[in-house]
Amino acid sequence: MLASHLLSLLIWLPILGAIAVLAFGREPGVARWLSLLVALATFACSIPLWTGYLPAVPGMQFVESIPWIAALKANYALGVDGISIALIVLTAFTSVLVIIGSWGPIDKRVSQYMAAMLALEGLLIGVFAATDALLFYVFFEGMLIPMFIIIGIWGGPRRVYATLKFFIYTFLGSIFMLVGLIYLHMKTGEFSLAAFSHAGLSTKEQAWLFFAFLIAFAIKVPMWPVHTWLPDAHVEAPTGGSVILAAIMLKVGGYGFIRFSLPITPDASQEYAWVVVAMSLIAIVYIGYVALVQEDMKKLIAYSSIAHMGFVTLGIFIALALVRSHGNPLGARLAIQGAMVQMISHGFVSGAMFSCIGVLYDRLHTRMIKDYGGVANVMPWFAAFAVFFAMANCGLPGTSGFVGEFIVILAAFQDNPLIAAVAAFTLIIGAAYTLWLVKRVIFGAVGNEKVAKMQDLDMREWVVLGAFAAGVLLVGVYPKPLTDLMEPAVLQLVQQLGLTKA
Amino acid sequence: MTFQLICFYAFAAVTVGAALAVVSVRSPVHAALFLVLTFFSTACIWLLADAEFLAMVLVLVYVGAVMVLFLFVVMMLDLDLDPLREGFVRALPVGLAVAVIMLVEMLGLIGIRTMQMPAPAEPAIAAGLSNTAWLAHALFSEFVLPFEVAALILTVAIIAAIPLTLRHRVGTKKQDASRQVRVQARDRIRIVKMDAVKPAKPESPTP
Amino acid sequence: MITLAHFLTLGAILFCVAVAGIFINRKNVITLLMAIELMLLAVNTNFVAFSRYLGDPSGQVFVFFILTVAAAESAIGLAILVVLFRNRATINVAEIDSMKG
Amino acid sequence: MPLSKTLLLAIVLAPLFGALVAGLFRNAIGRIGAASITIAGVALSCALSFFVLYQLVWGGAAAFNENLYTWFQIGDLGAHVGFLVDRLTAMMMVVVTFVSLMVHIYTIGYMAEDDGFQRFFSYIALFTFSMLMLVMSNNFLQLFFGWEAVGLVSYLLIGFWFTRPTAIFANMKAFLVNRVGDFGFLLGIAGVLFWFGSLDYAQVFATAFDNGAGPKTVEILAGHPWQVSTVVCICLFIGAMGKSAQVPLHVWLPDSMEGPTPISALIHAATMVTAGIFMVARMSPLFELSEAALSFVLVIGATTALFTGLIGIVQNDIKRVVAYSTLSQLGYMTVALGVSAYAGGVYHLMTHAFFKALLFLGAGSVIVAMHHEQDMRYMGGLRKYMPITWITMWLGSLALAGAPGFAGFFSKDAIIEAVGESHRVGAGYAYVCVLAGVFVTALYSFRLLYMTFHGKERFVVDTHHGHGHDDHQGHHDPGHLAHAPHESPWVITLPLMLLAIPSVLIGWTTIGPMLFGGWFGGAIHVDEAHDVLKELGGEFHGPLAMVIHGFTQAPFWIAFAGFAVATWIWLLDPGLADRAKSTLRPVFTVLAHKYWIDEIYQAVFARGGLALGRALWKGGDVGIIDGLAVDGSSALVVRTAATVRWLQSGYLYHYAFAMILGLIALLGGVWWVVGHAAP
Amino acid sequence: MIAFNPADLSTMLPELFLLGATCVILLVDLFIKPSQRDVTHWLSVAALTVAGVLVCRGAPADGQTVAAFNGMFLRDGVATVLKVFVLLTTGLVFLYSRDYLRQRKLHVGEFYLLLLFATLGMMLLVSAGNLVTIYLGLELLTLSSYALVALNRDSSISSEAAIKYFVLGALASGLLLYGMSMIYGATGTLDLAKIHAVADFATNGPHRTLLSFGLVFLVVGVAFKLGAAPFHMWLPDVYQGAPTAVTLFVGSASKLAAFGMTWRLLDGAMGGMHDQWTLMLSALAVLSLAVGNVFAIAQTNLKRMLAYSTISHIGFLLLGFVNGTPAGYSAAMFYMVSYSLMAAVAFGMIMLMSRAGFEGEEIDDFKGLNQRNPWYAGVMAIAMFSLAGVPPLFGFFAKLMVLKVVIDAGQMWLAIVAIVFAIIGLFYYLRVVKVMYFDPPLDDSALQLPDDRSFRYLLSLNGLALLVLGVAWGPLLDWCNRALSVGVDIAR
Repeated sequence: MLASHLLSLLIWLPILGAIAVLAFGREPGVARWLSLLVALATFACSIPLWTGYLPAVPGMQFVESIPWIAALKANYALGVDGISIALIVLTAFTSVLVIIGSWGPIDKRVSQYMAAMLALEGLLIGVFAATDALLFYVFFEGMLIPMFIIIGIWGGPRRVYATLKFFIYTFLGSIFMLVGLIYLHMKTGEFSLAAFSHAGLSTKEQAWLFFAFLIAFAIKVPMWPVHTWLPDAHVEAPTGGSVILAAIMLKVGGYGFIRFSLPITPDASQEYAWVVVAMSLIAIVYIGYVALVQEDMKKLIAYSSIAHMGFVTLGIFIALALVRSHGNPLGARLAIQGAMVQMISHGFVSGAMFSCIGVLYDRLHTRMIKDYGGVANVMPWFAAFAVFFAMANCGLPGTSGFVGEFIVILAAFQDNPLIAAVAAFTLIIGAAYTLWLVKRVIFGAVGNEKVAKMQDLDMREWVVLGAFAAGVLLVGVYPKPLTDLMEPAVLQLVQQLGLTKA
Repeated sequence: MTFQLICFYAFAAVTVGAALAVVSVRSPVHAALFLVLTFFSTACIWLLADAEFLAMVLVLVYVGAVMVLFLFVVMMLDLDLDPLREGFVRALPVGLAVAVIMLVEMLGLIGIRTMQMPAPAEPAIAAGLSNTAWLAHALFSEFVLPFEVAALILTVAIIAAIPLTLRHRVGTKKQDASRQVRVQARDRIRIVKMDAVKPAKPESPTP
Repeated sequence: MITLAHFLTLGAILFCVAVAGIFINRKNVITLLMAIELMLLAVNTNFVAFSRYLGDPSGQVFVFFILTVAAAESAIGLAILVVLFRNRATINVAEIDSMKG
Repeated sequence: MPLSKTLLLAIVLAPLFGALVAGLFRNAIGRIGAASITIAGVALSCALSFFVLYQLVWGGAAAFNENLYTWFQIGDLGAHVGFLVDRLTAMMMVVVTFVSLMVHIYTIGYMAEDDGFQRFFSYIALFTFSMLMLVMSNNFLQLFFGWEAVGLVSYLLIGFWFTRPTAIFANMKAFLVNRVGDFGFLLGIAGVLFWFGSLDYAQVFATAFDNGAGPKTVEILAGHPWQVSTVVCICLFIGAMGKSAQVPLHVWLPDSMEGPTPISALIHAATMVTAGIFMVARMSPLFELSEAALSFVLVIGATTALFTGLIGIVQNDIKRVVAYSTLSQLGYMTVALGVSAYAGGVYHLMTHAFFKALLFLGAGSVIVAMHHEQDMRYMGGLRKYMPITWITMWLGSLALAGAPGFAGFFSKDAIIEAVGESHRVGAGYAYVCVLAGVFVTALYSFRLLYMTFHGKERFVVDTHHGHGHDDHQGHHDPGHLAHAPHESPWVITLPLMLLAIPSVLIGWTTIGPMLFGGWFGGAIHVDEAHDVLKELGGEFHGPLAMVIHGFTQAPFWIAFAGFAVATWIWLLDPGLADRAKSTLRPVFTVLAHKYWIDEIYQAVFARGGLALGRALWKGGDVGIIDGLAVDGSSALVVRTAATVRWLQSGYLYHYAFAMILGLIALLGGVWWVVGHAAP
Repeated sequence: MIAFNPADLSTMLPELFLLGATCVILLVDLFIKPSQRDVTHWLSVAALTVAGVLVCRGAPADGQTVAAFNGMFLRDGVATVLKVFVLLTTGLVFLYSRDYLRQRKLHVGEFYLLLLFATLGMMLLVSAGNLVTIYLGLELLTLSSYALVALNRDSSISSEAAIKYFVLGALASGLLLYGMSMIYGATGTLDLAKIHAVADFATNGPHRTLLSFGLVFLVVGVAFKLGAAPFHMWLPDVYQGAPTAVTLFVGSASKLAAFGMTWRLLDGAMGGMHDQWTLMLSALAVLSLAVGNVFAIAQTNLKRMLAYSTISHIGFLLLGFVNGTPAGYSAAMFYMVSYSLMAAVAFGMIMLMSRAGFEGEEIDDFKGLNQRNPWYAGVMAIAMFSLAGVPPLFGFFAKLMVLKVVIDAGQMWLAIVAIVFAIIGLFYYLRVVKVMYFDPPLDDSALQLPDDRSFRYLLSLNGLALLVLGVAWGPLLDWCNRALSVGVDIAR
């Protein structure tokens, strides 16, 4: 019974929890504990998803479907494969840490903050679990609202600009996708993703749809040149918001590419893969250089997120070139696996980095690099974590950051060594901006008397950073469980890419 | 050129002229009176179309009621006429241009050329009735529902117009018989007992 | 002899005069109301003419209703006008622009 | 009996365990605890390494090649973590663990007063672990893991005194320059996968041996097919250039001297920097497939060998002199690789590890004695204060300069001969370079000795000058010592002595088998066509003969010339140095500025990068994308809204006018439509 | 001579009942003291409720039409749906506005009576089967509305709004009548169904031009009533000037009626010429979208902003007509219903914010509402996001259905225009949310709520409905589809 509705449980438990927090959370303490409880419960429920998943069985699992809008043949249809499961578990995991992380820093209107976070979690899980396009879209858009509120209320000085920009930017993208979905519904008469991916579409139709989806997901990822909302959003968002934004929300874009663009418009995707690849490579290099000169830590990490997500899109679309032009399905699987691992890893790493900045911000209430320096002298443990995550951020082997980039580069080389070379440039530029940040913030003599008074990590921050570190290290040292989890789905996807639709 | 046609042209000319005057004379009173003229001549034209009843109604209702109402209001609101003329000249060309364009379009679309049909025999006569009876039959059989609704509309007009304009003036003295009858002795006179103590003198007049 | 075209043309002219009146006349709400009465007159003329030439009474019945409603309408309109005058001490259209943008 | 996996695991994990304990529980276990547990760990793995070597060489055990666990498995492409232990590996393991052990012991004394004592131990133990992972790997992935891990530890150790601006600049520089190398290395690995479809040494080499991959070409630039072998090997070698500090990626090594001396010895002399050499030797089956790549290696190595050595002559910082000599020696090894004398390279690697570690530790001992004064211009005449250091340093320098009979002689002489034998493109140039290098080597080695231990003291001891030992910032006014220098404690001198032994003797026993005896077996593969060592092996009649023969050879006399010049200038006629300096002003300037390579890099890459970044940020993001597209459009909308408001004028007649206009427009439109639709 | 058929009375039983009830209320209200006006209040609400029940009870089966009084009065699915929601929204007007009116000394019987008469007019309008009934129903509605707008006769802007509304309204009905006269002349009948029949055959007959000529005037009249640009200019002033209670009525209920009228005239009568009026309507739609969304951005007065947003919504609604199919009408009706519910919340919130002597209608009055009263801030936020069309709220699905119609019609460019303006629209809706949530309140005192419980509860309920309908909007959609009997061809 429970197992058959596990996904619904995962989606609605946090949302109902959010309502409960709003209802009973007048007392901040209550709100915090209650939301932590809910988040933990959700995380606990997400574990059976992984353990109960049968790699041998192809296609979606934990499927649920009840008619929603009969007139449109739209269903409340849920289902997951390895890819979704990985992301769902990541979401549940991160949410717990976010709630722990915002225990102290958030002191005004706690219940609303926690509720927003939980609602966001539910909606995100919904996005990853929906197998009905309309349902997907509802979750996809719905999650803007809590994030809008989170940035807007608890954000920094320019929060209003940032949050409006965030909302309108992303809304702009997704509404084009809506048109595409409606068009597909017109073609197929229903909203199920399966039907969409089997719909026969002419190359022209595919091209239109492809770009409709591209706008939506490219903004979400975000890809150059539609990335400018992210730095602002990150800089202004509260730590928890940044963590969720970077760790999960960006993944929705990549996930969308995998779920929509590739299966529904494979031919157009192949035809225009070069566009996306070019955008990804530009993202990796251009954004790398931009990150280099940032004076605001959060902005720097935000830009580095964009660069890292470039690997995701690169991997996804290299796969097409490999399977179509080179007849190299193994390489394609490699590429997509790389992209997925990169997504998960970036979830850990960026989340951790933003948490670190949050730790600093809670102490000095500034994110400017120049206000710090020599933190290692007063906060040795924090320094240790920070350096570790920094290394993960520049893709040091043994950390999760390495795995994805490594695999993607391996795959990219199979398509074209030059692409691989440009992508591998991140080894240098990534290390440059990350280490320079570390040098200026962590190392050196104590920067000023404010820094001198900083306290080292407290228990709560220990837990958060420790958990992230564990994740980073696990994926880095032993990614096999992750790749095994996603292998069947990836295999299926690659096989699907093989066949043309036009 | 039949006599009817001559009449038509004559009345039409008057109508249009009067109408033009309505929108162009400076004093609203004159405008109202020109409007009356317009109605009259139009009524005559309707007579040419064998709509005797409506012609009468037009004269009675409009000239008799509506226009009087207009005049009444115009008189009641003492309008200063001098500023009312400003901008007339400035707006005139635009107005004329628009009007002419519309006229052309309308006539073009109505397709005047296709309307050269002669009038058929008068239907009322054909039905062996007077125009009034002919209308009455339609009105009270086919159009009974609208007839009732029209009554509603008039009610609404009353309900709407009265509260908007009616004012209960305060301070006007008028007799109320029922109160006079109901009045009691003790209402008229009341004995107030006061102790003969001199009230303390206020020490300083407060400003 | 008189054809339908004559009536329709007259109606059209009246209509256009009314329309012209509405914005030639920049000052006086009452004249606006009169212009509208002219417009209704044009409509009525059309109906009468059509009903005559179609030999169908419903046109004239419609005119009957229009006259009725127009009476009611002008009653309310004038009432509103009075209210306006009480509040503003003017019915000068050019001064009734407190709401704009 | 075969090698046991548990034993190998123990070798790797013992140092890791020590590192973790010392790092995580630094406060709990204290200084003694940290030192002892790490030393115990390293000592254990050192002993076991010797045992492994014994088993392989005398115990007749077969090479060990097994996977520990699968890293990821995608389709039939598996990435594993596993060990390949053959004689090459075993030799490296022994060298690494032995030197590491020495350094551990030495550190007790050297870092005695440092607050980061435990941290330091955990770092170097961690380094030992990483280095072992690197050398024992049986696949490219793990190789890259170790490769980067040692880079990380090196980063941490160079920046060990993270409050020193120079230190944290140096460690970032080191990491970034290494990253440039890794950039190539990673592409090389990707190429290997693309080429052989596997990341396993065994499979890759198996394919390579029978040349199963065949001469495959790749069109990186359309229309220019390149040999994949060349591309891959050069990419891999770029990695080696980064790690082993070959020109032009050598700039980080001298700066890395900012780190504490023990790690200069361990990481930047003996072990890590030689990883590149080891890697190329490991990849010999691949490199053998591409003449072009080997020529590239050869030229790079030769250039490094000579020109970095020249810089060493003008340095005054004792550690920097040794550092530049390291660079030059690495150049020698690379040259050896370049002429397919892999064994020679590796052999020199081993000998060099011992005597260079010795030199560094000796230098460290001097520095301790001088209260962390590193400038040789304020030293001199130290031999009477610290005899042990003095003697051991002499031995090390002799070995370095290649005095016949010393370890360095055998290895370096073999390399020079091999280059002489080789007919590869660039071999001529390389031969000139290495011969000149011999002279240079002798010159700076003895300069160092003379300026440090001989001549008159160029420092004054003022006891009233209240300086403690605990000052690591080293910015007391130069040449003033709180109290007279004295010989270092035994923990420092013991490693010196222990390292001196192999520096002197190891050549005699090992040259025969390792160079000419095919000692490495399958580990190193050389094409018959250009196996120079085999040709040399023809006229090799035992070490003694080689020594005697050595006296008749050019290298010896060149070295002797260097020795003579050094003695004349820096011992007999001290004034001469300055006169020479002024006469050779231009040359001196060029060398003093290290050919301005640092400056160029700083200007082009560092400042250029920042400028580019700023341009892209302000111009691209803020300017165009946000300014024009995003905020621009929204501003446009708002402005439009603000301007069109007046249309809603509030005037009744305007409203009516709008309606009528709309009506007219519709009428016109319909008229038009009807007019066209009408038949 | 047509005989009078008593069954007709039962056909229009709801209207008759409401008429009777209205007369009763009229009398009752005469004889009670102003202090007892609640009696009128509850009587009116009760009357509406019963009428609603009667509407549902006697509703004809799907796809069937019951005609009464010789086709003057039609009772079919569309009429039922529209009447139900007309009655519902009117009821909301009553229930929301009691305190508001009381505080402004406007709690008079005329308000109820005029509203009831207007309701009658709307019911008549949405089930009119004849040009005459349409005209009379329309006049019944608009005359009452004029008076209602002027209800606050001491307010200068109210009377200004009234006069503007009146003059333009009269002009519009004049134009409409002119169109009707042309239609009559071309077809010789006033009955919609007959007109439809004739117009169909007259596609290239001699009266073709006459018909299209009349059609233009009909479209103009309809567009004015709906408030589509460029016939929208009365709307902002009336919304702003009228008492908020009346604004709520004009913004919600009468828009439903206007939709009904549009459908009756354009599809019922002129269906045969939809190739022409779809063109006109799409032009009006684009213009309305542009005008509404762009002008709204510049507003500081919430009522005025909502007026412009209404215009933009009307633009969206008109898109539903562009392919002239039942599916389109049903989508449009769905949209209209959703809009009326959203508007009810928005204006209800304005009334909630306003106190005696304080109109809470400036956007800045909502500053920091979240600190002062999170619950109602949430309700308003829901309304705003719903109006903006953000899922999972009701408004989104209405937009979805209309977009679907447009795309099915192959009018991709219209869809693009629509969404682009939807994004511009996002601007000002989000601004309200921003003001409520991100700005500090002008006064930190907790919001003083009106003591009318029914108002507060209903408003909250109304807000939540937008959320609930966002999840379970299927039944409503099916209802609209069944009313226009499109359920059939979609199920296929």
